[in-house]
Amino acid sequence: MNTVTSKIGLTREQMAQRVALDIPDGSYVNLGIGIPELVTRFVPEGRELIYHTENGLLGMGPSPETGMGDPELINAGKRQVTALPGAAYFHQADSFAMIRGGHLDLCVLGALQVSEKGDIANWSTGAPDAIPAVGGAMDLVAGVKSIYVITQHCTKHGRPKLVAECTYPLTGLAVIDRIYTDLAVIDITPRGFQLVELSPGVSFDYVRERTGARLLPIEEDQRMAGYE
Amino acid sequence: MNTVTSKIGLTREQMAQRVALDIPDGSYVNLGIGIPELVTRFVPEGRELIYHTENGLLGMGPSPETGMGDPELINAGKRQVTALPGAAYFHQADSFAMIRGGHLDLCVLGALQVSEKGDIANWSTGAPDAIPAVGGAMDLVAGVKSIYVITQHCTKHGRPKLVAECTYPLTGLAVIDRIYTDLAVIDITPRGFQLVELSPGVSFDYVRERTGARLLPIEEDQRMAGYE
Amino acid sequence: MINKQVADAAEAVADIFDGATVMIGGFGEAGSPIELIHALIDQGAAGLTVVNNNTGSGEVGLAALIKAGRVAKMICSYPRSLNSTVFPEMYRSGQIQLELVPQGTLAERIRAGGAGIPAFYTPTSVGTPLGEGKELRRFDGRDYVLEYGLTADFALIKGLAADPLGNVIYNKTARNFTPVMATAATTTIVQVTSLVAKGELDPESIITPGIFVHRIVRVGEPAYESVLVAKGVSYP
Amino acid sequence: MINKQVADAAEAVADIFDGATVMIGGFGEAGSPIELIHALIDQGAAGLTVVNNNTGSGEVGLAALIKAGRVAKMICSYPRSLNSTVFPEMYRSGQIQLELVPQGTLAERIRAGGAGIPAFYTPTSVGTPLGEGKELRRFDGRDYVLEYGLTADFALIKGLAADPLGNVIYNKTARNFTPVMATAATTTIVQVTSLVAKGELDPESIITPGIFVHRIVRVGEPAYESVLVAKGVSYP
Repeated sequence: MNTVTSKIGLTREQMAQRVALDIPDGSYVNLGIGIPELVTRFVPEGRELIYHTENGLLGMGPSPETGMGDPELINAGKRQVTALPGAAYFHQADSFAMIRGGHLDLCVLGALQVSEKGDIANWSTGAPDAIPAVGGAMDLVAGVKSIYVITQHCTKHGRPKLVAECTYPLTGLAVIDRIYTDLAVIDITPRGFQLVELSPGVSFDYVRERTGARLLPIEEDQRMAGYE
Repeated sequence: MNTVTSKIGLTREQMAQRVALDIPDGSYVNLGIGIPELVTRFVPEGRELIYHTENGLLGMGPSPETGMGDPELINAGKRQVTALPGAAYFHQADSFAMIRGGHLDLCVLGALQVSEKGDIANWSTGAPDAIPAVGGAMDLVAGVKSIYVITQHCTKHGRPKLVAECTYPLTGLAVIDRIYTDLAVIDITPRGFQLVELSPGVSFDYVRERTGARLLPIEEDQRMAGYE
Repeated sequence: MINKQVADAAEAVADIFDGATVMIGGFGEAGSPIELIHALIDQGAAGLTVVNNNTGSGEVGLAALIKAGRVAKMICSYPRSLNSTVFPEMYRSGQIQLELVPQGTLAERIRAGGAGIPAFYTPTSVGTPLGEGKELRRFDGRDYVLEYGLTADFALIKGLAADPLGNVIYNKTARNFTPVMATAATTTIVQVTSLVAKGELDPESIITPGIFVHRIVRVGEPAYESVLVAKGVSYP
Repeated sequence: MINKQVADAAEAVADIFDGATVMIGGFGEAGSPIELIHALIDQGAAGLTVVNNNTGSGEVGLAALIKAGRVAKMICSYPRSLNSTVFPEMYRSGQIQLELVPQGTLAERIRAGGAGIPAFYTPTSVGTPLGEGKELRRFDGRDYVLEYGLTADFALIKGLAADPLGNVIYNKTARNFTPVMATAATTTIVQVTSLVAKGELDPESIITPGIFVHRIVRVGEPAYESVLVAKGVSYP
């Protein structure tokens, strides 16, 4: 990867904006830590999404103003948040009953790897010295109705994150529905990775070369819409 | 049974009073429908018991004054009750988690039959035309720490209710700790029915003749105390 | 803006289909959504499997639904009550099926259904006729039976108050089975005495978070079974 | 009259024994009963198995208990946090064991432990390293793993307010694991900011009914991990 390629494709904010476009009004949504958290900034006007944080709050709002927070009102990433009007608190077993029982519409997660079967690895690189830590990731991918991944198409070292088989320890088997990267939007289908949309200025071949498994082309040419 | 025998032994109220004597201060108690409900009237002064009703209330109080009740504040027998200061409402799954998880100290139930192994039958006579209805009885006997039975020693037809083997459909296996009848207090022990106490004016032989399995005598003579 | 209120009970139950499984909240008359049940009678769906602790009383509410011949099967713990004659008669004459489930097992099966737990073990009913034929397993020296999660197509429930998001609070022991049923149905329909604005319910005290509620109907003065029965009302 | 209040944290934790399993409420610093944990450090019990979602931060609270060498094993879902160095170092050097459990499975195992459910099936972790070696079973075409209920000898928890009966309410997301832990321990010890008279808590809004609480200690101005860590405090 050279410095030129780093300018191709969407920024983190644009990726979050692209995901936000696809979330229907009234959805109950859980956002992972990192790029997924940016999604809240780009929800189109007129849509109301309700955010769930698995540590026990439905109706999570943005970070509090400095000095106005409560150390006991935090999100799953342990950052201070707020509760919007209409919010509800509940305990951890109820929160994961909500997740496991299929009541949340959408979870947007980061990933280390996603396989063409929809397997995801996002909790451990399996490094011998790593402290294993999983949190709620395995419950979320097992329980939420739709799972979207938002991730750079390749690692910092230029290796594909979309692969034939995950080599990192799995978070869940055949659970991912769609992947949003800086380069493309890709669905998981019974036939594997299906390109849905290319980012502006990105070619099919460019994405295919950076994808670690077969990538099925879009049936007809399709332009992105909805952001600059 | 002739009319004379019906005057031997305790009344329903005295039976309830006898049970009440044995319940320690601070106990969490679930009382079945019928004679068990009378126990609340005889709790010795200075003791505080907390009553659980499995339809979702801890801290149940007595019936409301006429016209002061709420049709949605009822007990498991579907009669209107009150909630005492310090009461808490909860849903049915939480209520039975409390029961099944062994958090209640004592349940006092009526019975059709109790076996010398501590099996109880109290939900069905197995009559072909009966509408089967079990409610929470099986959960209570399976979950509450101690189960006391309060019952007439014999049926209306003079047949023993304390038996070698229950012939009616069971509510639970080996779950009963103690039986309070009009004639005696009897423990379930690994050796079977162990007489603990005779009601005033009742002889060991009198009870033994009316018990459908071996009844072990009291080690030493023992007089009842605590009620007139 | 999310607003789950619908015009009336008729609209709320319009899509309940023949053969649906319907959970109905309430323990006796406490928490019984009588107006929703009556709307379901008017609507006409039949061959229903109904989950409720009881079978209603008199000829109103659940008992009226059963009497109208709409219920193929009851899943319940205590199908007898004071003034309960409809179910016993139809059961004896073979017009309705019964799956009898201990009350705590029923509550836990519904909770499991809503929580994505397909099955669990419980000590309740071991060694009894209701445990017969069930898979037994021993943990730590004690026997347990395997029980399965229970879900429904619809839940009809009654609350004290709701906001437009579907957050609900209940009245005293009317809470009973309702919060777990709300979690276990594909479509949960609540009738409430009061509708309040978003933000008016204390987030610490909400019993059913809005995510579990799909339709809200305001029934400002709900009827009570015992009152209707005392008046000799028979629905419809 | 029932009154579960004890004099202080030292008295509340006095009988925690070597080798005990101790559930400690909290998710990060929200709901962490720091004063009870510090009393436990002072008390000296060792060889503990501790259940908490995390492993604490800095060298206060849970991290300080671990640093003092009192914890033989952690059962948790996320043993890393901001400013969490104690556990990682001791884990790498083999001084402490770890049972890593997905967060929802951990919560459900604790609930099951408190609810008399010895085991249940969950889809979480199927096909992953955390599902390896677990009993698999298929229901309705999907695979699930068998997970076991989890109980403890003691639970140390933090509430916002309690009455003398042990009814407890919580503050916002400090609720997290606490209500289920309260149900799963033989002895549940709660520290609360406020003690109120019996009858002052709304019976509709009590989160932990008193039956689950055995000892109450008032800690009027509880410390927060982040504040102590920022000050560079190291306990003891």
